[in-house]
Amino acid sequence: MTTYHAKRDHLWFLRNRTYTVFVARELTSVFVAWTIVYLMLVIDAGGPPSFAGEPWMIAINVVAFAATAFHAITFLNLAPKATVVRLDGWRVPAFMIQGGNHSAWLVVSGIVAFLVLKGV
Amino acid sequence: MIDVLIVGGGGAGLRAAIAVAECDPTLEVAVVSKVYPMRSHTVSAEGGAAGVIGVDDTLDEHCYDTISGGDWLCDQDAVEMFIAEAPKELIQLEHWGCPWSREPDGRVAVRPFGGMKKERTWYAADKTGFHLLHTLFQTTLKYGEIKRYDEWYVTRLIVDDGRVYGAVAVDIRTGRIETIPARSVILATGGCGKIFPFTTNAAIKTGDGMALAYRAGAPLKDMEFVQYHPTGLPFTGILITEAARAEGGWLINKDGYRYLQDYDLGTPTPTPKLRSMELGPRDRLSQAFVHEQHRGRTVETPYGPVVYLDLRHLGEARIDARIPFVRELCRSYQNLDPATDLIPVRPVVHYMMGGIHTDLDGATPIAGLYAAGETACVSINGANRLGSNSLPEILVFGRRAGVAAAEFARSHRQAEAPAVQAQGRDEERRLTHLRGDGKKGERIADLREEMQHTLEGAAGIYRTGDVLAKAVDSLAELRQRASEARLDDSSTAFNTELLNWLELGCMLDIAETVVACALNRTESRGAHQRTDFEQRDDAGFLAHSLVHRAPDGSPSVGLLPVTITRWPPGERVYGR
Amino acid sequence: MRRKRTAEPYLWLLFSGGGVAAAFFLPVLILLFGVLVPAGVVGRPDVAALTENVVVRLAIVVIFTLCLFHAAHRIRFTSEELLNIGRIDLLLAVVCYGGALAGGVVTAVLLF
Amino acid sequence: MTDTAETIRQQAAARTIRLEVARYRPEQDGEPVFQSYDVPLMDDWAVLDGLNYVKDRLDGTLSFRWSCRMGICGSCGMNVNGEPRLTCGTFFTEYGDGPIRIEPLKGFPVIRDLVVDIDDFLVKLQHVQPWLIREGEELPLTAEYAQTPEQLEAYKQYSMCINCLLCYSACPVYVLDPDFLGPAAIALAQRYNLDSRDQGDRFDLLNLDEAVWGCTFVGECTRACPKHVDPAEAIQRYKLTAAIRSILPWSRR
Repeated sequence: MTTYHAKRDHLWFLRNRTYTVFVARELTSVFVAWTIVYLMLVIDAGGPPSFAGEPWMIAINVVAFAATAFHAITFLNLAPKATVVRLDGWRVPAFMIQGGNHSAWLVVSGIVAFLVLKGV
Repeated sequence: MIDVLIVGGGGAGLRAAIAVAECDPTLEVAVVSKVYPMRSHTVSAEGGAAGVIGVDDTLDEHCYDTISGGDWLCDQDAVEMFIAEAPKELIQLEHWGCPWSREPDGRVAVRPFGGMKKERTWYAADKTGFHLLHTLFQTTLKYGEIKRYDEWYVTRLIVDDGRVYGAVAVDIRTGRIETIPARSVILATGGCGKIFPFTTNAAIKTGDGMALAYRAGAPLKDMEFVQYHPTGLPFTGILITEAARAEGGWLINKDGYRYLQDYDLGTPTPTPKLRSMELGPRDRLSQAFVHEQHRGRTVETPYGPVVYLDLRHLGEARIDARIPFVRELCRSYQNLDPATDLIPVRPVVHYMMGGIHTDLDGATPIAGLYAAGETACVSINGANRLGSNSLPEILVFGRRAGVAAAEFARSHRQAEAPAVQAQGRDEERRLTHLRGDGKKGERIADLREEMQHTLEGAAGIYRTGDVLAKAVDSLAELRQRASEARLDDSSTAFNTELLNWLELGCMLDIAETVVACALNRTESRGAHQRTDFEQRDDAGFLAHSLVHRAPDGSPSVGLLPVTITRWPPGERVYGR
Repeated sequence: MRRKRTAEPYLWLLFSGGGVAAAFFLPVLILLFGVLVPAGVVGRPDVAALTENVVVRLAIVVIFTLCLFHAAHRIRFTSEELLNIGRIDLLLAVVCYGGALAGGVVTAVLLF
Repeated sequence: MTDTAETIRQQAAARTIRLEVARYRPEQDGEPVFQSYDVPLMDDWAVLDGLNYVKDRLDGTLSFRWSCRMGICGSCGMNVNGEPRLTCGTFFTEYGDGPIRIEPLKGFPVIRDLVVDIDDFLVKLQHVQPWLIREGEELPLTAEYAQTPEQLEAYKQYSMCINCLLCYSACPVYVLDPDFLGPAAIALAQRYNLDSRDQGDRFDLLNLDEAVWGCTFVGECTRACPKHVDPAEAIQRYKLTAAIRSILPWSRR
């Protein structure tokens, strides 16, 4: 039987919005890695390194902030997929689990910010 | 050499395949189906499957409901056997994983159904057929010995000296024509609703198995009994399950009046009452619709007159819990929500009570040839099938046919008959010649549509002698024109045009038998209503119609007495 | 389909843990140390004082390592999907997870 | 198709919509080409009705699969304007004046026109052992296994799969790597894993690089699923199960 096999579509991730969001979500990992590297430099220098105040450096870190925040939102939204919570047979809807995750994120961020800034 | 060749991969075919595999794992069993098995039309069954399990229910009551529902045309020995085996088969399905709906304590739940005196219809929400078919199909995957020919189309049975020796089939994907020698053959190809223009039946239901058997010399039985389901969506013909009425839905006419009370079906009650009003049998409900139409109390739409099915009072929660598919279908295909809107419905061709004449084991008069399911007529459905009897039917008779065919294959081990290869070559020549033969006659679709309208006009809910007689001539003429039909596609790969043409040929043969049997039966019984013979005539017609194919290709109708055991013919009483 | 032992479940757990750690900690940390402090919006915190406690230092090593595993996992799969380089999966895996592990070690060295 | 001939004749002349249909005839085409057909733009027509109009009145050589036209047989999945859809439930009204581009499902070899080869899925389905596995003696055929509505609810969603394969077509992982077990097969494995009556163990079948671990959680399978099966969820849930099983080998399911 002769069949036709479609050629590989190199731009598949541009074909619909879900794919594009997916790739954007995965590429946040580059900024996660960058953020860790940058924070290592912060530890090494005992604070933001000397070049941190350069405008281009701040620009990169603004992007890194946006990317890690996007990571946080998407990652915490996906959590209810792997964990189905049932209370007395009733399945806790995804939005409640997601809401809980996002609240926890805000609380943790607040605590971290407080600890970091309390001596300033 | 295949031991048991099963034609058709729906509920009956798959049940038969498992039965063969369980009987004797050394037997070669194969399922040939023109679609992947899980596409078969069993998948569309919605409401449920009847089987006696309630403590207040008895086999005899189910028998009585079935026999009176069938207007005493059922063979009562078959009905008794069927009803005794049905619960076992439904439990067997449960053991194979069918997700039956449940009571809070974990037992299988049952619901009421049309024409049934007790609640005995097992259901998996309102996708019972879907779950049943997928459970069966997935269970067959456990049996490595079940060989499948997916998307192969059987065009001819090989029969020599009163015995079947296999079949010839086309591999639709490649166009390859192959002779499949077999010791026994089970036909399980379903019904032929597509001979009518407006039907709940899927496109694939073109009566192929009935035509194969009929052409091979086996008689068809009770072909005039065509069931109209009272509630189909206009335009698409999509079925709105009887479960919608069993859960409490009302049928109302254009004045909002529950019109069934005018047709000796009882008096309206707010909650459903068994064997009454909306839970009357399908033939009587469909006939009541025609009378409403004549009285001008139906609503005109571009797709014909309709009445309404009212589910609004059930509320969203109950609809979602018990009949979610009804809501899904209405929203997707009719752009309305049954929780807030009336559903327009009209009677729609749904089921063939008739089919290939078989005994209780599915055996046809041709040795080694068996049939089961809608394509067969045992007969347990008589002149009108009760809703939720067809799913247990495919299971009970699928299994029985499988066991019998396996036994036949084991006891007939001689070598292949010389006729096999010769007949196979004949068929191969015929089909090869057909493919894109360049004929420029009429389009297949036009011929098909003309056949469908002829059938609707002559063999609809009400029939009359003159129109039927004219239809005999029209169909004979159509058969001639169809042989000259236009075939443009000369491709061997997935040539659906050739397939459609072969299916049209099957449908025309079957259509002729329907009309011939309807013309011959000069009485009114169940789904067969003659305006020129309005009474049931037990003296003349307490008998099955048996139709053979005459040498010139025309149908020749005879009668065969009905088997009566314990329930003498009586009056059909509903709602009183 | 081959049946064989796979390291994926362990890697996935590290990836998931890292995803949670990154989600909870990184946005606020990069905002503070990468943007607000260098831009002078808030004062300069004393990082040495903050990491004085050994528990904090251990937590940082764990969080950083997990975050790097998370990034390594996604970079491995995404580069395979975008660049069609699935056939060098093993090499990619070694580079990505090896990098993550190295990062964890460097963090520990810096802190202890 | 139903009794619509008269209605069509009345309205057909009025408005039409263009269908751009991928044609592939292995005997003559090296690769698919598009062919355009103008069909009546009827308000209540689905894309499948348009294709049937082509088949019945314009061009008998067009091949496609369809059967129940009520969204349950799973035959008529195609790519409609780039999205995998059941054509029986995808209506013209969604596309304004058109044109509508109809292609075979992505990710599968094309046999002819809009017909794709799905045998690969059937092999994968069998691989996950989609049947009820019991240990020990069977109950006699007089009693059912008890299962409460809550226990039914735990797997029901995954039992709704109609094998239409829109999810495979939507899955970039499957399209790029046909070895991936794929969304529907894993969802159906979970359908049995989560069934209180099942005593099987599909860990060795699912805990594979090409099975659940192949999924990178794009999530498009769930969006494409016409029956709300949510295969992405099924896969993520099994990832968690498999991960816990791997670190705590004595835990079950």
